[in-house]
Amino acid sequence: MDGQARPMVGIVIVSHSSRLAEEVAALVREFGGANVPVAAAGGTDDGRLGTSLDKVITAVESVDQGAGVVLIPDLGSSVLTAKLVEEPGSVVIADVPLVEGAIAAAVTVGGGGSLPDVLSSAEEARTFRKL
Amino acid sequence: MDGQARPMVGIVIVSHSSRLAEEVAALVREFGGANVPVAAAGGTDDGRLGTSLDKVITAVESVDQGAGVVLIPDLGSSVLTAKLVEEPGSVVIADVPLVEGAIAAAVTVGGGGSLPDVLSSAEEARTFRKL
Amino acid sequence: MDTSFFLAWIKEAATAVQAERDHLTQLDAAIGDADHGANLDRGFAAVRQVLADTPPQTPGAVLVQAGSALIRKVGGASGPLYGTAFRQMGRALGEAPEVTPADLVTALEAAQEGVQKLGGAAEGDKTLVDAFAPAVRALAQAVQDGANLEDALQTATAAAEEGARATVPLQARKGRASYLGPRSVGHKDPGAASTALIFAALRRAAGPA
Amino acid sequence: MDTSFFLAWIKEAATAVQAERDHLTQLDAAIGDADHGANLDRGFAAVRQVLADTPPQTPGAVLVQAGSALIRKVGGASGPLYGTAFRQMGRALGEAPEVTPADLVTALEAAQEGVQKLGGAAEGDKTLVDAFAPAVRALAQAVQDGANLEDALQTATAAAEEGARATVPLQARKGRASYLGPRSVGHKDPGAASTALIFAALRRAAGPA
Ligand SMILES: Nc1ncnc2c1ncn2[C@@H]1O[C@H](COP(=O)(O)OP(=O)(O)O)[C@@H](O)[C@H]1O
Ligand SMILES: Nc1ncnc2c1ncn2[C@@H]1O[C@H](COP(=O)(O)OP(=O)(O)O)[C@@H](O)[C@H]1O
Ligand SMILES: [Mg+2]
Ligand SMILES: [Mg+2]
Ligand SMILES: [Mg+2]
Ligand SMILES: [Mg+2]
Repeated sequence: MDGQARPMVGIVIVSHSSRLAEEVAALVREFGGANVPVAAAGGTDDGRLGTSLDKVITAVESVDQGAGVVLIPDLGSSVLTAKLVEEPGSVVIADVPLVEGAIAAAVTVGGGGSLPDVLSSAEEARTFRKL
Repeated sequence: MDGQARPMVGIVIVSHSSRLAEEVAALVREFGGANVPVAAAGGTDDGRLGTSLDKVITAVESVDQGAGVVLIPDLGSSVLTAKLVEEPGSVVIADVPLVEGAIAAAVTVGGGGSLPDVLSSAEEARTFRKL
Repeated sequence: MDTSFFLAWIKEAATAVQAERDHLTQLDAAIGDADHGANLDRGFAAVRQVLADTPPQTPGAVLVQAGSALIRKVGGASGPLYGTAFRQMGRALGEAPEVTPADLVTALEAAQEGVQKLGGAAEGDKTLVDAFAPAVRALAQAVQDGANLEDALQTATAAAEEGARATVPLQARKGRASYLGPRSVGHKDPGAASTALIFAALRRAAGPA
Repeated sequence: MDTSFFLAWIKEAATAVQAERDHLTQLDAAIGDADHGANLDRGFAAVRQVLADTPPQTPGAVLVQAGSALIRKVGGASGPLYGTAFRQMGRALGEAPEVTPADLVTALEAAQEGVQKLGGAAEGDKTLVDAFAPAVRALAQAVQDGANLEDALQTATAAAEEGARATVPLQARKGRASYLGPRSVGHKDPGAASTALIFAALRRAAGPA
């Protein structure tokens, strides 16, 4: 600790539904802590179900502290739009279950994990059993 | 077709967050069609994050058409409360990713699938790749 | 032990949970979602309300009613778990108006089994089972050794407290804290702490130390 | 083909999409979310707005600007896909003020490659690729065989339409419709249908039949 906060990996939740994105982002804050940089990019610019490239870009910028950003999309246009903003090594899609992957990513970000750490813990959410 | 609608499998989304449950239920309607019996059981009776046994029971009753009900919980108390209302062969938990499992279940219910069909398609959501 | 003994236990437990509410919530803030104290306090308040509204006539009925209220009103994972514990105890006691120490052991063993079946946790998973299981074991041993009720319950309480302390270095494998992985190490499990309170309340219900 | 040819294409495409809006939406209602017509209509309206606001000076610029507007304004999966198609075409044409039929083929091949790289769909997956790919192949062949532009584009359009029709018996393996599994069989893919409209618009931009 040198008084300077270490940059954290950012999380962007991309959903075709604005409210779903918001709720999952809230969950990320719940599990990762209030400091975890997370943003929701849900719905179109004009409030319909779908995806907005501009919302995704704005969300990425808002959570990018220099340690990389993980994009967690739900499906369809969320995935394709996320692919358009991918930058290998710094802005990366996690192909994981939306809610469970976001929780796992949140915890790892909150624990100071690197971008590869965050991606691999999100991947593990795929095999986590609830029962 | 004999004019009598065939009973459909019900879907109950159990989340510790009331809004998350509602949003996922909306997604179920989107993918399964307006006829798919789905109910959200999210949050506690008094509106906090958590689970309400009564909400889950009410939700199950509201979607039970006689063809069985699948419970899709998010985590923790949602899972434990869902277990309390399980009835082997008729009210069954799907241990699947919340959003992706619910979508897969919805589609299978909408297609007239049986309870085992719905459970196995929800399970398959675990391995579905988005990229 | 008669119906009023079990009513006294519930009252002691409710009082202890209320007094330790903030402490339990702090423990849960470290590795959970900071609601365990509030959850249990709300749950035990509901239990007392139910028991006042429809006074039960047997020890078993006290425990079944208490368990049902906990399941309905806690809202967190500890609700179904403690609720199942009390209900299983109550069921094990049946209609009997009087409970022997051996009956109590049997009932607590049934409770533990119910909790583990529902939650899937084994000892060492950093859950309330880590306090519950050693307490039940210590009680069974003390009763078998012919200790009087107060002493047997004192031993059980000490075992629960020791079990709760021993969760500190563990990594959680069940419940919300398990999502934290290695970050759950170094903190006492809130559910194990509340289990120790509930055994201490049972000890007090048996009379002054 | 010059800048005004490509502006005419966009205008024809926008008009066709607007006219077929409800039909495209109906197709999407059967195996998707009933928004494809509205999505593309909104997208092409935005394209026309952008082209009017900042008139491009080259064919490549027309297509890059159109693609960017589609990506931003469509909102559905077809936005990034068609947007990428137009942008890749535009990039392939570079700064050239005049485009030969062979250049057009090269640009459309680049577009197809971009769409397939982004969406991961192969022919037979019941997507717009099932209309796009045969159209590009037919155009390439016709141009190579020395057909005039009108005839070559007529051939490409026929291939796109045939490709779209041929999606009916297919099961979707990409996009929203793929979630329906076998239930996606028996319906024409909406994206394949809109691709056929866009090739028909290209044909019309080359002059009357
Ligand atoms: N599967 C489980 N098995 C046993 N105990 C569990 C389990 N899940 C959670 N617990 C216990 O519940 C406690 C948390 O209770 P509480 O905070 O009230 O619920 P929540 O975690 O839903 O907020 C944990 O400290 C742990 O002791
Ligand atoms: N991965 C993909 N690759 C190629 N085409 C796709 C893909 N996903 C979707 N499409 C096309 O997009 C069309 C649907 O577009 P649209 O309805 O506008 O988007 P959405 O499905 O997001 O609502 C489909 O009919 C299909 O042709
Ligand atoms: Mg808690
Ligand atoms: Mg809680
Ligand atoms: Mg659509
Ligand atoms: Mg859509």
